Amino acid sequence: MARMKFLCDAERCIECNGCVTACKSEHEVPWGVNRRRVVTINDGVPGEKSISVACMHCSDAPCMAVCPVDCFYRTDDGVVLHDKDLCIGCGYCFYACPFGAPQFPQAGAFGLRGKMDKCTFCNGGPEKDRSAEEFQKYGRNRLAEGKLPACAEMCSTKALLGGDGDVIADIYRERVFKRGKGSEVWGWGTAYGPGKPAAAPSPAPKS
Amino acid sequence: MLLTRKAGSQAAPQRRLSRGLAGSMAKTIDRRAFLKRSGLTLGAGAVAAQLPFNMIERAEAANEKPAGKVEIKRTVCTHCSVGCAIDAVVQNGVWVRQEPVFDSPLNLGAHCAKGASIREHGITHDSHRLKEPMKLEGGKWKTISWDQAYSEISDKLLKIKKESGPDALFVVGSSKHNNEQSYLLCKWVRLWGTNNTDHQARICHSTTVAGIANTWGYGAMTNSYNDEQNSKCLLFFGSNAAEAHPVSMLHTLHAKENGCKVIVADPRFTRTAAKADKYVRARSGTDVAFLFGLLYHIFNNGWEDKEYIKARVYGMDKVREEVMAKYTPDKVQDVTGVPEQEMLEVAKTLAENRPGFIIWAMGQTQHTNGNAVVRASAVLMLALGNVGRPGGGTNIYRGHDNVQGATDIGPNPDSLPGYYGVAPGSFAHWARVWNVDLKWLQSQFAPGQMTKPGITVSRWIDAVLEKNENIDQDPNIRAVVYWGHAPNSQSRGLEMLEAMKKLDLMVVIDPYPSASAAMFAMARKDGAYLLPAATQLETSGSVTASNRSLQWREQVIEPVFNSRTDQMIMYQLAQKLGFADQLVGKKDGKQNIKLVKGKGGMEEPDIEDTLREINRGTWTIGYTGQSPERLQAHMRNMHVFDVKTLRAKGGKDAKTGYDLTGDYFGLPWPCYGTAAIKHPGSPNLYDTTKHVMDGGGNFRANFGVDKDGVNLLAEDGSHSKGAEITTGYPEFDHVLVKKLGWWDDLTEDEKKEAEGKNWKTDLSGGIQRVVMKHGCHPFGNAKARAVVWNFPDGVPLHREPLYSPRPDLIDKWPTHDDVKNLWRLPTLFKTVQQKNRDAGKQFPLILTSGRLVEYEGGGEETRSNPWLAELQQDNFVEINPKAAADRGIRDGEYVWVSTPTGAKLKVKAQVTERVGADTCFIPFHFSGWWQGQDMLPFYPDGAAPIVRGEAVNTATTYGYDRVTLMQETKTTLCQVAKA
Amino acid sequence: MRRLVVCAAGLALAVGLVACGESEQVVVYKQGKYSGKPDGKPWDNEPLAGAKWTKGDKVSWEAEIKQRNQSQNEYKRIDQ
Amino acid sequence: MPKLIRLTRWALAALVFAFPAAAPAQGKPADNTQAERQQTQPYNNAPVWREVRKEGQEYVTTVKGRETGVLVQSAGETWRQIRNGPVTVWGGFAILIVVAVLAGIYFSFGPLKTHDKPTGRLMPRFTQFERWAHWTSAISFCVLAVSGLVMLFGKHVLLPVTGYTLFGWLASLLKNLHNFVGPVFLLSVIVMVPNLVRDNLPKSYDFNWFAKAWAMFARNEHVPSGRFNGGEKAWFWGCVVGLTLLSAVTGLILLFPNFDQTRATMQLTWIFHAISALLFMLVALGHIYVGTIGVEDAYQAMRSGYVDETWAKEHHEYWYNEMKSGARSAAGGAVPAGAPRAERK
Repeated sequence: MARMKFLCDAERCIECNGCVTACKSEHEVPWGVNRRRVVTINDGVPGEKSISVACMHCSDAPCMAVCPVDCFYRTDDGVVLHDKDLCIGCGYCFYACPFGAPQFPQAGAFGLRGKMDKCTFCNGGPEKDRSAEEFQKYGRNRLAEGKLPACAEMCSTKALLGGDGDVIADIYRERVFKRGKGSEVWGWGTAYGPGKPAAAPSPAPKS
Repeated sequence: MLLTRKAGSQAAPQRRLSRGLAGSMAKTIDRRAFLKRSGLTLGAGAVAAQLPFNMIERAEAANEKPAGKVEIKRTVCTHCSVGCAIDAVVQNGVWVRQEPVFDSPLNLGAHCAKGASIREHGITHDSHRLKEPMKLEGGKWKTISWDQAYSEISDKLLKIKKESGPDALFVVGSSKHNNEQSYLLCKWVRLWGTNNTDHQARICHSTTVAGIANTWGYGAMTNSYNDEQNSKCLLFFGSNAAEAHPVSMLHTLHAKENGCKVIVADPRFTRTAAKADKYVRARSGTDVAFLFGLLYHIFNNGWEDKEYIKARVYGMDKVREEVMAKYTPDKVQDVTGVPEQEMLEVAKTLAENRPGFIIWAMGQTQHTNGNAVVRASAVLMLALGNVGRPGGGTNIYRGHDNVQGATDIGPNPDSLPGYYGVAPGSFAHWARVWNVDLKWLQSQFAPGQMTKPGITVSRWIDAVLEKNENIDQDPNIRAVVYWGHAPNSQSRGLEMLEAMKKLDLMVVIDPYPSASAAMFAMARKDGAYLLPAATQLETSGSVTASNRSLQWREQVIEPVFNSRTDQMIMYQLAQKLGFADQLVGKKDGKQNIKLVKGKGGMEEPDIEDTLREINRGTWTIGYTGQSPERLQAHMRNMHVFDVKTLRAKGGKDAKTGYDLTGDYFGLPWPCYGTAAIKHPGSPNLYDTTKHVMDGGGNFRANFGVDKDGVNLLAEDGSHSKGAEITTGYPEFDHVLVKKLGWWDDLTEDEKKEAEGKNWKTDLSGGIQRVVMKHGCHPFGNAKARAVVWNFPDGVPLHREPLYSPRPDLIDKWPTHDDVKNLWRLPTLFKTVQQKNRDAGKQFPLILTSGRLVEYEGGGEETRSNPWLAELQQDNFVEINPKAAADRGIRDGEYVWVSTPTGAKLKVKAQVTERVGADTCFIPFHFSGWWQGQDMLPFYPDGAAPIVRGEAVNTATTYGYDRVTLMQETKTTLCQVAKA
Repeated sequence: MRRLVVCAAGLALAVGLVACGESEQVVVYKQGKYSGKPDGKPWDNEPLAGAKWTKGDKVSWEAEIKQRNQSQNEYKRIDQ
Repeated sequence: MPKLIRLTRWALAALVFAFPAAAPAQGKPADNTQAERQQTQPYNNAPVWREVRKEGQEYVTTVKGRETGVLVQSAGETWRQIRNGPVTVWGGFAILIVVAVLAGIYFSFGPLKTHDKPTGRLMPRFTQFERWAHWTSAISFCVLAVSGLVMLFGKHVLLPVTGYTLFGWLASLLKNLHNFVGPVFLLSVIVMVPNLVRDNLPKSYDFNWFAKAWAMFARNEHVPSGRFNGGEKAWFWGCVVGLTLLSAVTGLILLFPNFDQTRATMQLTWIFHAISALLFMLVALGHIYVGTIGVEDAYQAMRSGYVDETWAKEHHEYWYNEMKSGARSAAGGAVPAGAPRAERK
C-alpha cells in the first residue's frame, strides 16, 4: 500500500523557491499563507544547506493529537488532511507541529485566525474530489488525478521528492549510492518515526 | 507567531493587500463584520462558509465543469535561457493550470520560482499589466485608443525624421521577443532607415559574443547545460547559476553526483558556491588576473594540452610569454586577493579533470575590459584542450529566454540577422531575402550612415546628452522607443533621467511598461506613450535557448486586456510610417510573409512565414534548417531525445510523419542547409569527433589563412570526422567548390543561384549541402585565436576598473586611453579612472550587483506577480558583518548606499558573510524608488508592480567595455551609512 | 435550586438527543479518530485523459502513482 | 517514569524560553563542525541536522513571518505530551474528585446553618456595585470555564455524545465566546478587587479560622471572623487576585497572537493558562458550593446584598460587632426603610 511521504535532499536544494510558487500557483494560495517554505542553514557561509519544508504528513501527527475538535484525519495513503468546517482556528496544531506547517489566513487579534490551512499533499480535503468546493477550501486534488504534489513534481533540481515512501526512498538511495558517501535525511525521523530509515545511509565503499 | 504574514509596508498596494489579508484586524470592525467573524450568530456550516478563507476569489477559479473545453498548450518559460517547457492547461480560453513537462530533455519537468508561477501573466483578475494604450498629458497618464496612439506617434516620428533624419530615432528591442519578432524588429528599424537599434544583449553578453566569436568562430555557448553531465570539472566564474539559471543546476548537480568537480570563484559566496566542491573568493573586477593566474600554474607545471594547442590554437606561445611574465603568483595574489595555494589547487583540479567547462554569465562580461575577460576564459579552456568536445568548452549562460536568438537575428546596431555586419554586401543579401528593393532601402538611410554601426542601448542617453559636434551622426537622439526593455537595467540612472527630460518622444511598448513610465513621468509632464504589448504566452513563435536549441511556443491564450502582439504593433506602425509592404516582403507580386488574422480580426504577419524567411537568409549561423514543421515536431516528441546527448535515438512524429531519428533537440544552431537536407543541429560546437552531418565541426576560418606568415588554418588531422579535406581549409565559396571539383554535385538550379556566391550568401543552400556531403565544414577549418589583432589588447590584459579601491594597482594596470569615436560616441576611460583615482577613500567598498532567483531582468513583470513578490519585498544590500559593525549597521535596518555619482540608494542592510569585508552586493531587479522616494504617484493606474524598491543602477557609475560598449555594473565603489 | 438542576439536566438531554439526529457518515481512518465529513478515495475518480488506471481500482491507481513518481528521478529519464 | 523525564525536559526547555534570546541575525554562522565534517565526508550533514534541532535556532528564509526560519521545533512535541498527558488527565480527575468531595460533604453533613433564629433585622453586606461586579465576573467565569473545559475535554467527553456537526458548531461558538468573554472577566475582577482589598487583609484571627475550618463544615461550628473569613480571604488573594492575574495575563498572550509571540511562548503560556484555570475552577467549585448550597443564606447575601443579623453574628462575628458598635460604617450605608426582607425558606 502506498504511504505518501516527502523527502528533501539537502545536497540538491538550491533555495530557488520553485516549490513555494508551484504550490501557490496550483492552489491559488493567498498572500500571507505559505504552505511550503525553504529554509537555509548556514546562509552565506561554507556548509550552507537549504531545505524545503511543509506539512510532512507525520505518522504520529501532533496536530491531530492536540486538535480540540478532532478535525484531522489520515487517508489510506497516509496523507494528513483536515476538515475546515470543523476547524475552530485555535492554533494548537501550529503550536504542536514540529515543522510549522499549519497556516492561518488572518492576523489573529482576539484569536481570530480563520480556518487553518496547510499542505494537503495535493489531495484536497473532505469535499467531493476535484469539485469547485474542494478547490476553494483546500486547493487542487492532484492525487485524485493520478498526479503527485506540484512542488515535488516541479522541483528545479529534483531535490524535493514526494510520493510513495518506498519509491522515493529508492530514488534517494540511488543518489546516495552514486555520491559514494553516507547521508542523512532531514526531518524523516521526526515525521515518520524511528523504524527503518528510508534512505539507508549505508556508506558505499570508498572508490 | 506567524499566522498571517505582515506584508511589508511598501510591499503591496492596498487593494492587493486587502485581497490577501481580507478581514485582518488592520481595518476597523463594524458590528456586522464582528458577528460574521466571530461566528456568534451562525451555524457551523454557515460559519465555515463565511469565515474568510480567501483561497479563491478569482473569476477563473477552476470549476471542473464537464462542459469546459480543456486544451493543453505547450510553451516555454519566458524567464531565462534554460528553456523550460510548460504545459498550459487552458479551459474556455482561460489559463487555469500548468503542468510539468517531464519529457523535456532540457528541464525534465523542473521549474524555479519564476517558471512555477508563470501562469500569473495570464491571469486577468488583479493583474498589474498595462491594460490600455496611454499617453502622458499634463503629468498624468491618460487612456487613449490604439488609433489615436498610432497616429500621434507616427506623426511625431515622421516629423522628427523630416527635421533631423532617421538617425534621431533609437529603438531598444527586446531579448524577450521571440525569434520572429526580433527579426521583424531588426528589419523594421532598417526599413525606417537607421542602425540605431539594440537590445539587452548589449548589456548582458555583447563582450562574450565579440570576444568568443573572435577567438574561434561563434559567440555562443559552445555546448549545452545537458552536456555538463559528460563533464569532469565545472568552473563557475562569474555565474551564479543557482539563482540565475536554477534549472541548469539539475544537470550540474547530477554531474557532481557522478563525480564531476564543481569549483566556484566569485566575489560572493553564492548559492552556487554552496553547492560547489571548492569556493574561491576573488576581488571583483580582477577576472583576467585570476584566469591568467590559473594559466600560470598550468604552464608552470606543463599541464597544458600541447598537441591540441599545436594543432588547433594560434598564438598560445605569445600568451604563455605574457602570462609567465606578468601573472606570477605574488602579483596575482596582490591583484585578486587569492593565495597562491588556492590558485594552484584550482589549476590542478582543472588539469586533472578533463574535459571541463568554464561557465560564466554577467560576472565576466559587464566590465570595462569584459572582452578581455571572456577571451582569457576561452584561452584557459584552449590551453587545457577542453574546447570542441563533449563535456568541455565554454558554457556561457545567456540571460533572457531569447537573448541568444535576439542576438543572432534580432535588432543589433552593428549587424543584420545572422551576424551579417552592416556592410553593403550584407544589405544586398538581406534585401534579396526580404524581397525589398535595395535602392529604396539605401534611400531610407541618412547618407553614409547605413554601414556605420549604430548607437548602443548602453549609451543612448549619451547620444541625447552629448554635444552634437562630438557624435558621429547628424542629429542627437530625439525619440526613443523602448520595445520590451527595463530602464533600471542600464547603468547611470541619474543621467538617464536627464536624457528623458530632453527627449521629444518616448514610446514604451511592453506588457509591464511601468518602470519606464514612472521614470519618465517623474522627469516631465508629457511626451510619452505606453502601448500594451502581449506576452510571449499570448503569441506563438520560436525561442532560442542558451544552448542554441530552438523551441516552438504555442499560443496559450489570446492577448489579454487591450494588448496586441508585438508583430501586430510592428505591422500597424509600419503601415502608418509607410513601409508595411516592405516589412512583409511584398513586391513584384510576391509576398514573403502572409498576413493572418490576429486579435480582433486585425491582420498581423504570420509567425511561421517569418521563420521561413529567417530560414531563407541566415546561412552564417545555420538558422536555415529549423523550419517551423521540424521545430513543432520536436515539441510534440520531446520524449525521444536523450538527456545527455540531446539526440533522438529514433521516433516518428505522429502528426506529420517526420522522422526524428538523429536530430538534436531543438536543432541547436548551426543547423546548416535547408530543412530538406536534415542537418541535425550542432549540440557541441567545433566538435571534431563527429561528422559535420552529425553536428560535428571545427574552429572557424574567419580571419584569413595566415597572419604574418604564421598558418591560421588547422594543422593536418584536426578535422571533423569524415571530412574529405584532412588539412585546415578556408571558408567555402563558389571558387573553392569549383577548384575541388565539387561544383557538379550542385543541381542546375543551385548552380544558378550559387554562382558568384559563398556559403553565406548562396540562397539555394547548394554550397553548404555539397560541402557537408564531403564531410567538410562550410565555414572552413582553422585554428582558434589565443591572440587577436583587431582588439585593443591582442593578449587579454588585466586592467583595473575605472572605479578601483586600489590606486597603486591603477598605476600598474591602467585602463585604456579615451576613445574619440566608439559606436558613434566619444568614450572615456583614462580620464574617468584618473579623476577617481582616490575615490576609494570616500567610497571604500566595492559595489557589485546580481540576480535573485525570484526576479528577472529589470524585474517589473516578476515584481508584479504576487506569488513571487511575496518572497522578496525589499531591495537590500549585502554587507559583511565587519563592514556593518564598523558602520554601526544592524541586519534589517535601512541604510543609504552612496556612490561617486552622487546618487543615494535607500535599501535594507542584509548583514552576511556571503560577501567579503571589502564588497557590497545589491540585486538589480528593483525599481520604483528614486533615492529614497516611492515613485508610486508616477505609475499609470493599476500598473504599478506589487513590490517597488531602489534600483541599483540609479547609482552605478560610468564605464564601458572598450570593444562593445558593454556597461560596467559589476565593479564600482560605494559607501554605506545608517539611514 | 432544583429548578436549576432540572434545567441543566434537560439541556443535557436535549443536546444528547440532537446527536441522535446525526446521520451516519463514518469513514474510519487508521490511527485518527476523525469521523467527520467523509472524504472520497483518490482512485474513485474518473481518470484524466491519458491516465492508465481505472476508476475504483486502487491497485491500478497505485501503479500509476508509482510510475509517475519516477518522473522525480532524473536518472530514470537520463538512462532511458 | 518517561513522563517525568519529559517533564524535566520541558522544565529545562521552559528555562530557555523564559529568556528568549533576540532572534539571531541573518545566517548566524553555525559552529564549524559541519564545515570540518565536509572536509572528510563531503555528504555527511549530521552536524547540521543535529544543530537544527536545537531550540531557538532560526535560519534564513524568504517566506515572511514569525519563526518561518525555524526548521524543527521539538518543543511542540513536549507541549503535546504535557497537554494531552498530565494537564488533561490530572486536570480531569481533579475536577471529578473535587466534585465528589463536595458532594460527600453535602450529603454527609448537609449545609451549614445558623444556630439561632434569624432576627429579621437585615444588615447591609454587599453594595450594589460589589454585587454587579461579582455577578459579572461570576457569569463570565462560568462561561470561560465551560468553554475552556469543552476545548480541553470536549473531544473526549462531549464529541462522542453530540457527533461532529453539533460539536463543531458548539466548539466554534464556545471558542469565540471564550475569547471575547475573557477580557470581560478580567475587567470585572479589576473593578471588583479594590473595593474588597481592605476587608481581605489578613488578620491574626484568620489563623484560628483555618484551624477550625474542618470543624465548621463537619460539626457546624461557627468561628468568629471579620467581614470576610479566612477561607474567603484565601479565595480572594489566591484566586480572585492571584489566579485571575495569572490566567488573564497568559490568556491575553494567547489571545493576541498578532503580536508575533513565538510558539515557545505560546506553549509555555498555554500550560500556565490551563493549569491556573483548572486550579481556579477547582477552588471555584468550592466557592460556588459554599456560596450556594453549602452555607445557608450565603447566596442571598450576594444576591440581595443584605444578611440577617443572626447570620452575620454567627458567621462574621467581628464584622458584626464592628458594625453594631459603629466602629465602621456599613458597607453599603444605612439600611433603607423599604429594604426587602431576606427571603426565608
